[in-house]
Amino acid sequence: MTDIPSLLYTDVEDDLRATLRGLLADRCPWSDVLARVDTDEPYDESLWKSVAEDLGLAGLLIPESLGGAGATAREAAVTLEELARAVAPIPYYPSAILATTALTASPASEARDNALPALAAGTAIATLTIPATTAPGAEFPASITGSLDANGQLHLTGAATTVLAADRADLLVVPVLIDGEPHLALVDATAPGLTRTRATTLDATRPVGTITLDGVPATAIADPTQAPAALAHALVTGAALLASEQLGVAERSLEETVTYLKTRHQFGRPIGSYQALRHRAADLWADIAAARATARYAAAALAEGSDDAPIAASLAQAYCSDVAVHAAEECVQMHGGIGFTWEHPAHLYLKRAMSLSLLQGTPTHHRAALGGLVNLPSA
Amino acid sequence: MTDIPSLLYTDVEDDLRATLRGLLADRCPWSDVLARVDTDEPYDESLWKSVAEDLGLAGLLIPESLGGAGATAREAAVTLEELARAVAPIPYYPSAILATTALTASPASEARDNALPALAAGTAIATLTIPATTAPGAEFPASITGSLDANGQLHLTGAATTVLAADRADLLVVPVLIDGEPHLALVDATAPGLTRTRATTLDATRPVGTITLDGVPATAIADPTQAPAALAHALVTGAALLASEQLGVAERSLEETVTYLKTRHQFGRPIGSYQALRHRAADLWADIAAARATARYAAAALAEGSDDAPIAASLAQAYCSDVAVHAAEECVQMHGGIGFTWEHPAHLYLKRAMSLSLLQGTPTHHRAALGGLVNLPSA
Amino acid sequence: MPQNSGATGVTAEEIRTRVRELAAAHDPATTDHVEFLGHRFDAGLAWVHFPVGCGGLGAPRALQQVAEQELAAAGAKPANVYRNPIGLGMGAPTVAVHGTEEQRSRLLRPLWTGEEVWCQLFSEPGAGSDLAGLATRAVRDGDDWIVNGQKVWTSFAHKARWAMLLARTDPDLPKHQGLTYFFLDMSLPGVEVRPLRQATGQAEFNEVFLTDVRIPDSMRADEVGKGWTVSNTTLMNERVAIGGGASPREGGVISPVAALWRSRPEVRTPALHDQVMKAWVEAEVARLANARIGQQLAAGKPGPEGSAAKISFARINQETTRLWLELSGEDGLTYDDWTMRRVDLGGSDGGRSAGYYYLRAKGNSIEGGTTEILRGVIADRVLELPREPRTDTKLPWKEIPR
Amino acid sequence: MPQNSGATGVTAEEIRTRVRELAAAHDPATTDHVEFLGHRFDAGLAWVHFPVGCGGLGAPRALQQVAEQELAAAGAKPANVYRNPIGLGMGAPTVAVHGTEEQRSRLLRPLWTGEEVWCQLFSEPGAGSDLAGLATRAVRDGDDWIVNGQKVWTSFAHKARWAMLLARTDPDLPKHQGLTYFFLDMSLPGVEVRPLRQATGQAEFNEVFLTDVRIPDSMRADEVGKGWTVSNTTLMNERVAIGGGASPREGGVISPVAALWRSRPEVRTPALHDQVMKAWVEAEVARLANARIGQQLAAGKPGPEGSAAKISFARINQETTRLWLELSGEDGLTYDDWTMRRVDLGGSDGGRSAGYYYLRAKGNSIEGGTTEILRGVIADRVLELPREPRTDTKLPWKEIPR
Repeated sequence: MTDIPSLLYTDVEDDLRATLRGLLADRCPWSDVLARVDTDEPYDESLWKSVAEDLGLAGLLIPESLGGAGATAREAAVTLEELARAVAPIPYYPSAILATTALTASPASEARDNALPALAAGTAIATLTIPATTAPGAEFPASITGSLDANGQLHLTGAATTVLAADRADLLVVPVLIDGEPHLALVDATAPGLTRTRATTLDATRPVGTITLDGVPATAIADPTQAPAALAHALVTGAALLASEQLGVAERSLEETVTYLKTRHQFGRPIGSYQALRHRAADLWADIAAARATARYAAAALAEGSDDAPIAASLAQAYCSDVAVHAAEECVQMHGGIGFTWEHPAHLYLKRAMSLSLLQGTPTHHRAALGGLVNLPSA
Repeated sequence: MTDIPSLLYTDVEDDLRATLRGLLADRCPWSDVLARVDTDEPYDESLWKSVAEDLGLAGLLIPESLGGAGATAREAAVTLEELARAVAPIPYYPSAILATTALTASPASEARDNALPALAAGTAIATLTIPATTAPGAEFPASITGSLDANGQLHLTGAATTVLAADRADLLVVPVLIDGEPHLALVDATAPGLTRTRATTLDATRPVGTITLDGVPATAIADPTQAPAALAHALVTGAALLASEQLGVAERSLEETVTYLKTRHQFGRPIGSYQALRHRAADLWADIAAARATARYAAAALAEGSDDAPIAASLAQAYCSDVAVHAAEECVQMHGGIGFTWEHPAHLYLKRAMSLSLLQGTPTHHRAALGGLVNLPSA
Repeated sequence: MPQNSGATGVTAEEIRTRVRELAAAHDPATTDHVEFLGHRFDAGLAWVHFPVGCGGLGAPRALQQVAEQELAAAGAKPANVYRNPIGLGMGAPTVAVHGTEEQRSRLLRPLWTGEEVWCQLFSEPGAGSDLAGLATRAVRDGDDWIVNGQKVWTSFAHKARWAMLLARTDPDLPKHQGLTYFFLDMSLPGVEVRPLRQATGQAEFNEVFLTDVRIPDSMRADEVGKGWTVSNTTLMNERVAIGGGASPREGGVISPVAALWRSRPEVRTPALHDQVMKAWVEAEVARLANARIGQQLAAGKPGPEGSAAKISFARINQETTRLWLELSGEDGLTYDDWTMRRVDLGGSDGGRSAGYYYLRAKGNSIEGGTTEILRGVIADRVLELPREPRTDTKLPWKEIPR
Repeated sequence: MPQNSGATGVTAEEIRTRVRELAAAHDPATTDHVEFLGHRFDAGLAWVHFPVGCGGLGAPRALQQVAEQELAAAGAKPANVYRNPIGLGMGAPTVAVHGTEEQRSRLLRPLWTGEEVWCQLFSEPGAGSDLAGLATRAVRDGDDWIVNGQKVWTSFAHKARWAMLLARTDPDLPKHQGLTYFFLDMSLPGVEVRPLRQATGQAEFNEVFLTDVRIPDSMRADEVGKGWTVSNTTLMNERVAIGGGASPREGGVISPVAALWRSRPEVRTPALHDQVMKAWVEAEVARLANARIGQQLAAGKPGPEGSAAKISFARINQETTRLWLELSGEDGLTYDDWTMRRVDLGGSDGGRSAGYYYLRAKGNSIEGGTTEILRGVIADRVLELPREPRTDTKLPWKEIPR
């Protein structure tokens, strides 16, 4: 434990950030994000194309041999920071993180090795059919079961609720019980028997929905010796990297706040000269500095394949979740009335931060889980 | 629940407060309290005489027929507020509250009816031989057992730790198991076989100690049909009324703080003109206003014999404990360096507040207990 | 209202007699509600402490309660507060104290009956906490004032016939001295009302744009330059009596949280239990604190705890709705509806998803005085702490940095 | 230190050679430690980046590490930081930068060897956060300065031969301009040191009373009126490198709490588990944050996170020791010993009761810059928020309200 990996950003990561931030500043201003909420098109397909295809970021976690960039969780973390700063309405997290890591952790197979290059290229979007609130360490889901027909073809039946990008995914990575045993299966979302709905979500930039399967043909890609570990890996990776989204939202919230504190005048002086607000902004900055170290550690632990990754992931979620929500809440409050209006971006950050805190386990959940991981048993 | 008793102070209570506050201002300045810490005489016997004998406050909860004032928990609460404000080093709480209510809840008997007038007059000081951390609802203590000798004389053997005023009490009200059945017994502290020690305490104005009994003669005053209820009554009363001590400490801490904020100058102006400190002081005031209502409700519920008393007591402890500690902590912090010195009273309030939060159940404990009382079951 | 000191000697018995006469002349059971309220106004039973002719009898304020009880006993419905809360709560006392005879007779009766709804045009985008810094200009032009500016956070503006308007008439004076107060007919040309959408998706408030609006000088309240004083009468009446009565235990936002906890054992975890209990304790403590404020008011000893109550109301709503979302699990990710629609303040908003209440609670620490301003009020008025240095009170308004 | 820019071209190899020569001439295994340190000073290996003759070689600062490693390899014990932390940490760089030739040759060698301990006389009862407002007066009298005043929060004063003294030499100038800095011989008549007892019962600090103390002008550091500048050199070197290295997991005050939780199952409750885990998370997050600060420093990119680290250090110590008390149950009511005794800052205070650590932690948010001041530092220097209006920087010091 005394050997802490680098928690700084490498030059490569800084470059990646600069490129992506430039793209998002140009193509994803918050006003566009907001306008989309009142439409029936939650995703910015054109932005997805730029991020995934043009910048090649959808394949960060995919090996070069399968068309990806062969990068690590560190670069993916930087990508998520930036996407979250912009509240970008693209399904990067479900596809390029959750589904991708479930696939890369599954053994090589024709189905998998056809899917991953498409994901890397961004020409297909995938998701993992589990409730978005599923935390690392959860029991293997039992809501979908599979059976073989006379031809040996696998068919899946069941449903999963609050699946991220349920309405958009082209490919589904499905945890499924076959004869009571855990497997992962790959499903083409256009297959017969598959229906999906989109829920209205608190964070309108990140829809969830229900996937219902009624004898849908599927291909098994991980068997009982592989599936639980692959799913667990995806969940740990997801939780660890969400911390970088939380970091990004928190940073952006504070930046907006500080800018406003410098310009807004009341009682003849800028409100940022009032000590109570100065102190609250300073505390937020300190919290965010700590969140950055924690999120970086989670990413670094994944990148290194460290045994500490589950601890790092739960630690990051236990800490960064609350920092993001607090920063976004303070952003609303320190803006006063304007921060509570639809026409100001503060509510976008608030909804993203609050929604993030519920994904892949709440802070309360992760603290309890950490107890088991660090030998501090519950009562 | 819609009928809330008066949470205001009556004229009688205001008069009581004024009299006692005057006495304490005169006879119990904090500098005297502090000086006593370095001596081997933790109690101010002369102050006890004035409070108990001259003002007659030791008998507030004792019926007039037994020499007391026949007052209610409301007046006792005001007394505790004032004693706590002054961090008065007298064993009022263990004797006039804990032991007294255990006795008044026991049936009339020669032993009890001899003891209560002495307690009312302040000529004897009593305590309840339980650990000071015992919360309402705790199991009946099993650390002391009793047996009858050939003459039918009861003898007690065992020990109780962290008993309030263990070193000072003249009379002990002892929860004891006789043949495995719960009783209360009365013990003369000078009886043979009784030894006691005084611990050094975080709150030096409120010593605790260990009472060890080795075949000490005793008189049973409550049998198994009476003893558990009498002990429970004493513990609920104690917890409910400690909230008024907490209120008193919190008020005093804030008053000292506000005075300092008005006079201390840094950077050319009084530090109370700095918004961050103004806001923190305002929050403390708001918390204390709420604590006052809560402490008053607990006292009123006791005074009325309301079924809601256990809820009111746990509610008051769950809330007022933290308010007192927070107010005392802020008193230290807002005083800066001087507040951390021995020669400033802030540490006296801090030690009283912190110690109070451990007595008769911590806030964490009381919240859990409340869950059971208001049908919000634990997981 | 110096004229309502009760010196006229109206007694409770006289009030009761008048109510009986009113009810005899106009049967509450069969008379149209608005029409009945008009008769009630004419009988001096609208606000018994208002002067005669203004819907009152110049009676002691305490007798209003007698009138209400007696009218209720006679089967009469009270005035519809939900229809015109700002008019009844703040407009009426302002007109009564600062209005001319002509203004009183024109404005008070239809305000009372609800035929004319009122709104308040005080806050501006640049003047929120710092109300006295407002920029809406009123320039004298013959018998009129020409008004230009933008107001915000205006509830009921889209339904209102009248507004309480605070505008700057002299930018060369210090900020508090250059303000004048008007009763603005919202149907005048140049008044434009737009809904102001909130983080919740809906609009409880409006923005009001004033472009060359001509207000006759006869609709000026009190003297030119006395606007700050008049607005204080309005704002003093704004305080909703949070602590007015004893709400039931679990009466607030803790209610759905407790219900969820009781009905869905599967959401329970040990750590969440402590959080639920913390929220329960906060709610119950606030209830007792509010009850105590009510008892103080009833005892004629109003305390400054109202500001504290509003701070804790906001905090509790915010913390408890957040916990509600966490307890909601998957449901916490969803929202019922983002569609923009107008909702009246005080109108029912029951049955929405937890996320709605979480978002709406964020407004509680901003609307009607931010938590920061209220802390300052406590620091100033209760703790009497030294004020922060101020640089804006003596300068001409136009020279204040903004 | 402009003269230490490394321009002299001293190389790591030369450092190693000098260490070998030093060790050959004075065997570290057999030479008295103080004597060896003296030889080390004379060899320019005390602070290699100091000028020649001042214990240094005018080498690049980074080579100090080489010297330390090589000396350790040769079996030499390093300087005893615990004996003279203020001298080594703050006194030496101040003397080196601002001292005269005479002062350097008189002061640096015994400071280095630990024969002369140093303390710092800056803070006063009336000047804590506002150090530049201090009132201790130094009045010129011939070749001497006569000093009167009271200093506080002085660690090591009772052991110190020398003090860094900041005093006011011109009360008619604005506060920052009327200060002058002296090296004070603590053995002079009129210097009285009294222990300052703390809430814990013990005394880590002192009060120092200065009564007509005559300091020769030759012990003035830098020019008259430049005291504020000199004191900034001292204070810049005060920052203890909190984030200097990676501490082990559970390395701080969480350690006894975690140990108690593991060893005493009977204290565990579900709600306390969440509190313990919160404390554990805070501790581990702070550890990572400190590690990141250290990595930034190592990469030559020092960040402003040090202030944040100190704020969180204090908060974590305070919250965790409070939890420790709660977990301690009956033991939490007791205390080990109130007896007044002196304890050196940095000396061991292990094995005390939980209550001691709870009380001691209260000082963490006050000593070495209060949490409030550090928040202001972040607001000013990192967030670049507008400053609060100040009224005290341009007035003559004597006219500032206090």
